Amino acid sequence: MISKRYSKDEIIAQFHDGQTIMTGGFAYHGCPELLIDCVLESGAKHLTNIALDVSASRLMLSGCFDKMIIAHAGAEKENLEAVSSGKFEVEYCPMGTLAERIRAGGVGIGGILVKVGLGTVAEKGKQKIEMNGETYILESALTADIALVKATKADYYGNLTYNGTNLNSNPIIAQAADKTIVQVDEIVPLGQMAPEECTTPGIFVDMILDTSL
Amino acid sequence: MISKRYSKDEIIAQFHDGQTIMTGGFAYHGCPELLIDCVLESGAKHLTNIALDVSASRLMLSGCFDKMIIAHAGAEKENLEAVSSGKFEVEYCPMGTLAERIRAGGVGIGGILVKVGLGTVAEKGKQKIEMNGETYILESALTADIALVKATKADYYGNLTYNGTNLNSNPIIAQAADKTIVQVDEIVPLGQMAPEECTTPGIFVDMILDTSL
Amino acid sequence: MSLRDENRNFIAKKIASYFTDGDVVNLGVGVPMLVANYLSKDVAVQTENGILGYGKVIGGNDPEKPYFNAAGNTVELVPGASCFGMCTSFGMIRRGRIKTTVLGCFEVSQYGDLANWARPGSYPGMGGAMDLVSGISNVIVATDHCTKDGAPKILEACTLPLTGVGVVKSIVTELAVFTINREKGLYLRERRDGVSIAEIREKTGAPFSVDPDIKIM
Amino acid sequence: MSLRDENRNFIAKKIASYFTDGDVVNLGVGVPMLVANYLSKDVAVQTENGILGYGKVIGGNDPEKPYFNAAGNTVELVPGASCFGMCTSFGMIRRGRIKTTVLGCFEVSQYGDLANWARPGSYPGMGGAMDLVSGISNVIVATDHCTKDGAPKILEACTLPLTGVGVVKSIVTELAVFTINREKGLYLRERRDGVSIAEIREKTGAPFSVDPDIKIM
Repeated sequence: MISKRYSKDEIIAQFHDGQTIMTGGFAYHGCPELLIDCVLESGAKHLTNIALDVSASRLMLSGCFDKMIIAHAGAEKENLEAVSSGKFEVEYCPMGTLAERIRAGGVGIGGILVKVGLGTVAEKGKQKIEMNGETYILESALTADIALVKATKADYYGNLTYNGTNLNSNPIIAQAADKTIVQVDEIVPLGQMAPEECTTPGIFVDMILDTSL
Repeated sequence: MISKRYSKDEIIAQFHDGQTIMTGGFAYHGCPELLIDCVLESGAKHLTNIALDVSASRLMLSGCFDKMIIAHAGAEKENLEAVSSGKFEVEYCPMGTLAERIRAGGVGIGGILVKVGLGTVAEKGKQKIEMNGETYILESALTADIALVKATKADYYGNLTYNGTNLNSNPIIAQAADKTIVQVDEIVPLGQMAPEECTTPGIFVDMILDTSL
Repeated sequence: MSLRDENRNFIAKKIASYFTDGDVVNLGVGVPMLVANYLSKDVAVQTENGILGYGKVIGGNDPEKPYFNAAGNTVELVPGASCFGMCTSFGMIRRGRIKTTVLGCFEVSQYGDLANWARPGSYPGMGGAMDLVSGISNVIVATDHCTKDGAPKILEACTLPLTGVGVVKSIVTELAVFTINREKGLYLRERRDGVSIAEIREKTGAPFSVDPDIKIM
Repeated sequence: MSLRDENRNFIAKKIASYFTDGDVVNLGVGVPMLVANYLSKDVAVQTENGILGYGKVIGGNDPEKPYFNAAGNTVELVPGASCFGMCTSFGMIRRGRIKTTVLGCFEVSQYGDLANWARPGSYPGMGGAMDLVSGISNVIVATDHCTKDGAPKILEACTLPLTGVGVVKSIVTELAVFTINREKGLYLRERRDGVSIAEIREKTGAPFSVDPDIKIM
């Protein structure tokens, strides 16, 4: 199996104006901070960010987003002011639905039917579907140009393992983009991860940041 | 956390005429054979079986099914004759779609949109949905009264781990029934499984077959 | 401890008394999170970011213990705890495997409508709240009876954007316990010792029936 | 080895030559499975029941090696292999992360329609075949050129229930290699040494264009 280790400069070169970028992490945990550095250093603008919350707040506050799709902006004053500033568009989605929309994108499903949000603003502008006498909201799948993922360990091929609640959105985001870039605590040679340990199979991963290159 | 270990007799008492029963396993691997024994011993009839294939062929051949929803009947002559016999109804579904319909049932999603099967018999009798200029088949979620699951290890609460391709449909089936019953190779006390090792969180599990009881 | 904090712990302790060993509960941020401090160790706490079975909130950010609750605080896991991603977590929520959630509110209506995620000038997003009230059958609201300005939070109808319609089953405040019937409205079950029904009526923005066998909280 | 088996191995070897290190391929049961024997070790084989990266087929059922392919045979994993459940497996298939699948057929039409799952009197179900042809862009059919009775399997239109419409990109038989354009139909790219174009026309149930630079397989 081929190796997917890349230098920081090679990763910086992936970012361009207008891309949609998914970022893993929740409440600043399991967040790919080194990859966020790469986006900032690339100077890319007019980006769309899809994430569970504003764990990528350094990007948000830098002004490189035109749009965010998130479930929650957290409790910090600075972040709340930013999402209320009108400087970029913010689309809110219930967190469980958002997670499933990202997952659907990653596994090639067009959309899902949910009851979450019926009777609230969350159903605004969305198709309603009747099935077996029940009413559902049709929620479309989400994909992205680039996914930025934080994992605990990767082998050269990009098989990934996560620990604890750092899992959060990382495994689903890892599947949902055309190009998946990961930051890990440890890179090991092929054969040093058990097949069952590979929460994200390496086929979903395109580039691993190797800070030694 | 409470213990969910039960004797074979207590498990046999769960089966009744007319139930829908999901069975894990694929190509006879990862198949809950001891729990299939329990169904046979219960004498329950007019059952519906949902499974990827006919790994539960002992049940099928016993005549206790009125209906099966499967993706494939395998290559064995005896099984092919049974599914062609007309003695029970057989509904075929593409395997990846079937797996996602079971998963959807297990996570409280009403249905999914897929392109798989467009232009084939797989779309027959199903709603077509237009979204963002694309046509999809609407596939409904599947749930069951009882799920029979084979795992490698369980703790007393029912956290489950699987190895290799014995995973197959077991983790999704474990989530999709009102009552989930599991057979494992090893039962360990609470605290002896790492939190990350619990592929199926114990909350989805209702009964663990403990052959020592 | 301030009177407000004392009241909030009183609410949390009251709600904790509802659970028995083997129960699983999801706790929202704020007052609900305090409930964890009063639960028996055999009640499992779920947090929607991916843990079933946490005990004490430790706080801080220990990289050796990568277990956080929805508020981002490090928590201690109990034996039998499991960790999982967001899809599995909200899966067990939507599927109804978790029977009870305790949530805070800005407003709650007499018929169980809940508004707890958006206020004028503060629009942080619904987070997981809509998923929780949609999937979990027993939604308990834990809240100060009135706002800081003394305005009632229990109303005939919510004025703020809704989290869910007719979803709240009971309300526990520092003054009273109500149950809610989606058609019939509020029913006063318990009152705080020394608090009159008249005082509760005065501080509640909606009519309610009173249990003839009303109890002291 | 029988002539039929020799031909099938010839087909498998030919198809194996299409892959370069780093490629990932899904192999169907039957002739396609033979391709595994001729692949470089840096081509990863995926099996839809949940492995990415298997090498040799060992056969049997060794409980210490719980790694099976879609035909239920024990396989040996290569370094870097991963195991996963069916949803992840078909997820990487539908999502297009796997670029190539090699499948058998009962019939294939000049425009790439595939029928490989149901025949009169034999209705085992479509298994994962519909998912594979829907999600994977490069569908190669590996097949005997004709049926055991000598009837063509490559036809103007399929007569059996379809697996997918216009999905096949190329066909490799013991006599010829065709590519398929969904609008223009069959294009003969290669012929077996010693096999004339006239013989191929005779054994093929649909018209085809011939590459002026036709090669020997």
